[in-house]
Amino acid sequence: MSKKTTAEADKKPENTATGESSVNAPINASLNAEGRIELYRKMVRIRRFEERSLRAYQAKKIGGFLHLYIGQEAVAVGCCSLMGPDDHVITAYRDHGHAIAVGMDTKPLMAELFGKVTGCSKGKGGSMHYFDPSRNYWGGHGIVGGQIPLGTGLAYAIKYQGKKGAAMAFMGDGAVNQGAVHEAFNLAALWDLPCIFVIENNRYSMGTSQRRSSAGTSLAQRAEAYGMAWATCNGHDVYDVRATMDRFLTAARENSKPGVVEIDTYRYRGHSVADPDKTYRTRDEIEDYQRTKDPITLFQQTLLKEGVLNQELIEKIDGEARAEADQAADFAEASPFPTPEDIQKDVYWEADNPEQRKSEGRLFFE
Amino acid sequence: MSKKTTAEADKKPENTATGESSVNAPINASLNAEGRIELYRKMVRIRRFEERSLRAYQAKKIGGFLHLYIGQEAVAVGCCSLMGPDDHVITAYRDHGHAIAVGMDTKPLMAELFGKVTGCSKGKGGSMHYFDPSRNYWGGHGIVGGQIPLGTGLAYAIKYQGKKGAAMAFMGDGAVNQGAVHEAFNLAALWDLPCIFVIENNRYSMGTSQRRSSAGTSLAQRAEAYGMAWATCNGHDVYDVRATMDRFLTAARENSKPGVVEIDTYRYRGHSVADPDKTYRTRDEIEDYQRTKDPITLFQQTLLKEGVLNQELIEKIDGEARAEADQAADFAEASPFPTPEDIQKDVYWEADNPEQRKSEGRLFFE
Amino acid sequence: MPVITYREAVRHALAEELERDPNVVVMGEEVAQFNGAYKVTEGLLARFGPKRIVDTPISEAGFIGMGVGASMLGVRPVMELMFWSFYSVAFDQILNNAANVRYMSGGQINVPIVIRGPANGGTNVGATHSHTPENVLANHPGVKVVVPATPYDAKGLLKSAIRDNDPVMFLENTMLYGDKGEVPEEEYLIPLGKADVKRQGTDLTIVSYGRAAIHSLKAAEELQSQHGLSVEVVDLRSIRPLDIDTVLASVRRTHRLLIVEEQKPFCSVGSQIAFMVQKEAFDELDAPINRLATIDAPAIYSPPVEVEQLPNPARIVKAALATR
Amino acid sequence: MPVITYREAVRHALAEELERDPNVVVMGEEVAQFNGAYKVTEGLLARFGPKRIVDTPISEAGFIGMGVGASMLGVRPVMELMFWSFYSVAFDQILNNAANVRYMSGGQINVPIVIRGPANGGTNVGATHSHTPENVLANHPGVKVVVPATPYDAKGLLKSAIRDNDPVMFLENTMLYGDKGEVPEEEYLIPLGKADVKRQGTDLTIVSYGRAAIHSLKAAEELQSQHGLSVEVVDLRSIRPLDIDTVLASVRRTHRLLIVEEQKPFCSVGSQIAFMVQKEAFDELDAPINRLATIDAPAIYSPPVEVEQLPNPARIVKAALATR
Ligand SMILES: Cc1ncc(C[n+]2csc(CCOP(=O)(O)OP(=O)(O)O)c2C)c(N)n1
Ligand SMILES: Cc1ncc(C[n+]2csc(CCOP(=O)(O)OP(=O)(O)O)c2C)c(N)n1
Ligand SMILES: [Mg+2]
Ligand SMILES: [Mg+2]
Repeated sequence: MSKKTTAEADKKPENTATGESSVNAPINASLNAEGRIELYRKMVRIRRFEERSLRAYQAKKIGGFLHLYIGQEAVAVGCCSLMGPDDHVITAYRDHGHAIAVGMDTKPLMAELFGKVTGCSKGKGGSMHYFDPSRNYWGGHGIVGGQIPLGTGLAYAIKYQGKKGAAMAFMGDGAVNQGAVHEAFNLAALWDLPCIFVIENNRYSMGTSQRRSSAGTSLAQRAEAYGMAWATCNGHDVYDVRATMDRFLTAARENSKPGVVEIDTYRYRGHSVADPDKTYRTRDEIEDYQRTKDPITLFQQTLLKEGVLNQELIEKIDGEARAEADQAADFAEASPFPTPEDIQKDVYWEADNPEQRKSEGRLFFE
Repeated sequence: MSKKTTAEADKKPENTATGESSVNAPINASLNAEGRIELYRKMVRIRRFEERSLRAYQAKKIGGFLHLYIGQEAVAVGCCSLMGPDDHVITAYRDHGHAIAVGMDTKPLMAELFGKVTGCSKGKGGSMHYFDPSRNYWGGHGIVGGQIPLGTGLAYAIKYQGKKGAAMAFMGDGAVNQGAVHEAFNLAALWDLPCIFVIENNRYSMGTSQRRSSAGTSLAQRAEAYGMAWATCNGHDVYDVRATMDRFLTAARENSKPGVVEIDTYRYRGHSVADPDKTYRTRDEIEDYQRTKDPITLFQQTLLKEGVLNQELIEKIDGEARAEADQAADFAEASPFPTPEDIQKDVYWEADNPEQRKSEGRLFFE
Repeated sequence: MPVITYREAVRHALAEELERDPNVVVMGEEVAQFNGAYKVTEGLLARFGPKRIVDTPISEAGFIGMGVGASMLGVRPVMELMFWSFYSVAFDQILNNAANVRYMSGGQINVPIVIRGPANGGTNVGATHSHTPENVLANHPGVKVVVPATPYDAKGLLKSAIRDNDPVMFLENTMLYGDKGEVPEEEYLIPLGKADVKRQGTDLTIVSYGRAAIHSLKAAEELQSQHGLSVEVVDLRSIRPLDIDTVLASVRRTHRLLIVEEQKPFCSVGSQIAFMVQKEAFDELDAPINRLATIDAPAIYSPPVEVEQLPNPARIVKAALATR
Repeated sequence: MPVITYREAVRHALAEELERDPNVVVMGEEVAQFNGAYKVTEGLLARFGPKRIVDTPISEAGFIGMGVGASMLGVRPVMELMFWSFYSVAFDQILNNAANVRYMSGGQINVPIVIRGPANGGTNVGATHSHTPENVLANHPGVKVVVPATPYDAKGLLKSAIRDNDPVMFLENTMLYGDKGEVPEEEYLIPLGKADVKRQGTDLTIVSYGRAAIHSLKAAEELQSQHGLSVEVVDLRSIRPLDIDTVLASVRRTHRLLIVEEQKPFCSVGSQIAFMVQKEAFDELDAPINRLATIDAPAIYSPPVEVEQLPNPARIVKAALATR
């Protein structure tokens, strides 16, 4: 619950606030029991989905990379729980959590991992490239930092169209050193675009700690160079994520103000399933996080204390989440693969809509 | 002489110091008369060279772009006057001033503009792409911001080879919004590379004022995000440029510390000779700068006051500079163009050194 | 019919589409207040205001990526690259994001963006400013690539490009901006992917596009008058989609093919055309397909030598005569 | 002769050159402490220390540009791109700076840098991670481009690349890292620009490189055993410089040519080879030159379908039989 806030006048990093106050932030105080349980349930569903996907990966049902979000659930769930109809989300390749958090069904998500035509990207994107524009979820992007200008463009469109919305553009701690990120920071600040750049600081970019990749002491503080507001918050505490993000979302929606929020979090698994996870951190460090900072355990304790949860409900939610994950895997397993004929679909709008095609000539080549 | 200094502890922009002290900075105080006159002479030589090149351009002797440095002379001369044997320079396309400042002969410089084989790049680079590695001058680069990683690499090599030197990487105020610049900032700060990033803030990138292109209030202050030292200085005052840069060069050479120095300056001419210069600033503004802040006039007055210059010497220096520029133009005019056969030279080291070639097969295609 | 410049033709296309569709936004460095580095957008700010005509900082990756993102939500950005050469810093946004997002989303997202600007040599600006990336762009499925040679084509193709729901890369030419041609008053569209036989002939087909097509037409005149050679000139106009049928039909008439292009030769558009023609009309060819490209080296600055590095009428005549 | 993997072959080349020349530095994301994303650089940090083996932040434009700058002063950086796909964010530094600096300086500056990493599909990582940019790179005069297919070639070519005074783009393949082959104990170099006839045959020439060459060898076996077709397989190994003479010599023997490549077809390396062969050996060809490339779309994720999108032995057999 370390928290560093910022106002126009106060831009030095601080580690002072305890964050206990986030429980009482209006955005949290106003939540009814079902709302609180829903936050908890989403986190559990994400975790069970990912654990199931890991087993499927180990069973060779899934190809390519699998970047698990386990440990970071409170970030996506906290942020996306605040979304209104004109709020939009974009993220990097570690994108399963956000997909579930915005409300995507887990069946097409699992099917996508299996490379099936019933997947959320028809088996074309894979784990790194989930999409659901109908839920304002614009991916799932593989090039580190490459999604950040796109997110800025979502904000540009929101403003251009006169909507009261905001774009949340998620990235990792390693991504802040990509040039495109800085260009986007400058654009958003220069033009007051309603974009919130969310840095999910899980302390490592693959095997590289923040200290070895990023000069300076704070990542969010880079916002100052552009005169943007910034804050850090505790990503193990879904209330704190919500309290902090709510302030920024409000500033974005109401006054079209951009901001940078750095959320401290941690991933328990290797960078991807392929990461042997032996060279850059200790087992102790991981276990310490799991023991003392697990976002699901912590929130479970909070809700137990609040009297919102009880043991029975906890088990029910967990059982349902496990069953849902299994059903997703069954669905994925039972679904067909795309065919080679599908390879050249979804490339050009015009090729997919031949009756509306206006151009002529060959679009594809051998 | 507005000056904003920085130390590790003090990173807020300040507009306090008057800079009068720069006269007395040891690096200036220790200059003898000839040293001072040499600074003056270099500035005059740059200006006359460029005025002459402008006439040649108008006479259609020069193709492409011609980005004149007139008004900014104190920056290149001040910075480059501090160079020791292991200091290196790289800059953008507005590169004539730096070339003369590092000591390049004006004949090959003018010949390069004329596209002649006697040019400093054999007529291959043109105005934007001057080079002279023998004088530690690594160009002359056309892509805005693209030279900055290269400059960081010069610093990397200096450090790798254990030399006590520094790289100065020059850029304009518009260039700071290029991603590659930020990536280079982070690398230099992270690894303590002896690189000084010099922002020549002439207030406009083409027709765009700093306010319209760069969020935040200070360009140099962007260094803070990376924990780098920074300062601004008065680019109309060659002493101030030297005093400020000397501190940074010393920190770079002695402690391998990078830094960002923003130098306030102004260009009198359009962005390039092709710029009609009518949409973004007033004649008044230009004339005001010429009247009150011309770096040559100001330094002339200083040296007159110091008793180092007198009217006769001023005229002599000016006459010599004009004659030199004319001779350079004559030399350029008299020199031959490259031939079409030269087009494919200087592409590959191996093709130019066939007796040492180790690879086989075709290197060029039709 | 009114005679206007290529520059005006592009400007008129922009203005008409800005007028027609409120989602169209023109964006780029110096396009608004400065009236465009090459004055293509002159007057648009005054007419359409700062919401529609937007100056950007020098951040091509940032603002092009931003345009791609905005286009996903239905804005239709027409982005100016001051030179196409500067795509070098925006490559990822163009060729990973604009080109791939539709595919990776299984067809859920459209990216109706146009990226336009000049892509050519001949202005003595050296190796960093003289790229002709149509081959590199068109190599990437997901984008369309258009290279107009005349005012008429520029206007009709740009209007189609702006209405297109796929990302279109529109490559103009600073050396052509001042060229004049007839352009009708009334609205017209030219479909992408339709080649134009700009000159008919029987002895040799020259396939070309962009300024090289203009040079080819000049060369064809000389080949006719000086050498009695009847040359057909096919202007591709669009690289992807590609109207290979018009090329093949011409080759079936002339049985000889010379490709003329302002590209570096290795893996150029011409090499692709050559592959396709020999594959699909092998027996029609009476001679090897010949190609005239830019001399293979970075762009030289020296003005008189750059002329020789590029295709020009004299070089084309020589190459045509050598296409035995 | 010892049998080692492609991965080890690359590593040995790096280690030997690090040992030989103190100016050689290995740099990239996760190359040091993590031992390399694909373990190519495993053990190098322990052996050579952090001055020679350097982990970088995720800033490809920054660190590759830095390497180019350092190389101008005589450092010899060997930069790892974790995937060649990430050249998309470093394009300007590679193809404006590394490729052009020598030229624009009139030959005063050398850029002895190597940029290496895997460039391939087949690992189900989708459109953003599956680029094969050898055509785009080789289109730019000033750089050299090498694509080794075997452990032996990878080692000998990488050692040559590191000693080369021009910038060399070295494209490996994650699907080959585990492949084994004989590699001599004693030092050897393979010159860039020398193709290798990996299989002799009389009926058809397959020109290929990289993993597609390995597939072509498999296909050739099947074509021999199942169809009685004697196929010669020429592995280019180097795209620029290009050993077109070996290709032409083979075509002069077989009179039929199939090009197999893991590229998107439009303006691929294969199109360039096709152009050159038809130009220089027109009368030797008994059939049109055929080409088998990756099916023209962004890389699909779906594992079993990606196999079909890429060249594979079955597709090659079919294409060979169709090269009538
Ligand atoms: C431009 C680019 N460079 C490198 C990579 C390879 N890569 C994928 S994820 C990653 C680490 C990113 O770390 P971070 O931003 O902290 O996100 P996290 O994985 O921790 O969520 C790297 C280096 C990439 N995908 N894109
Ligand atoms: C990547 C890139 N984008 C755009 C340009 C075109 N351009 C050349 S100079 C310039 C303005 C640069 O301004 P600044 O950095 O302030 O330098 P100054 O010209 O004032 O010296 C622009 C936009 C370019 N050369 N490179
Ligand atoms: Mg991370
Ligand atoms: Mg400027």
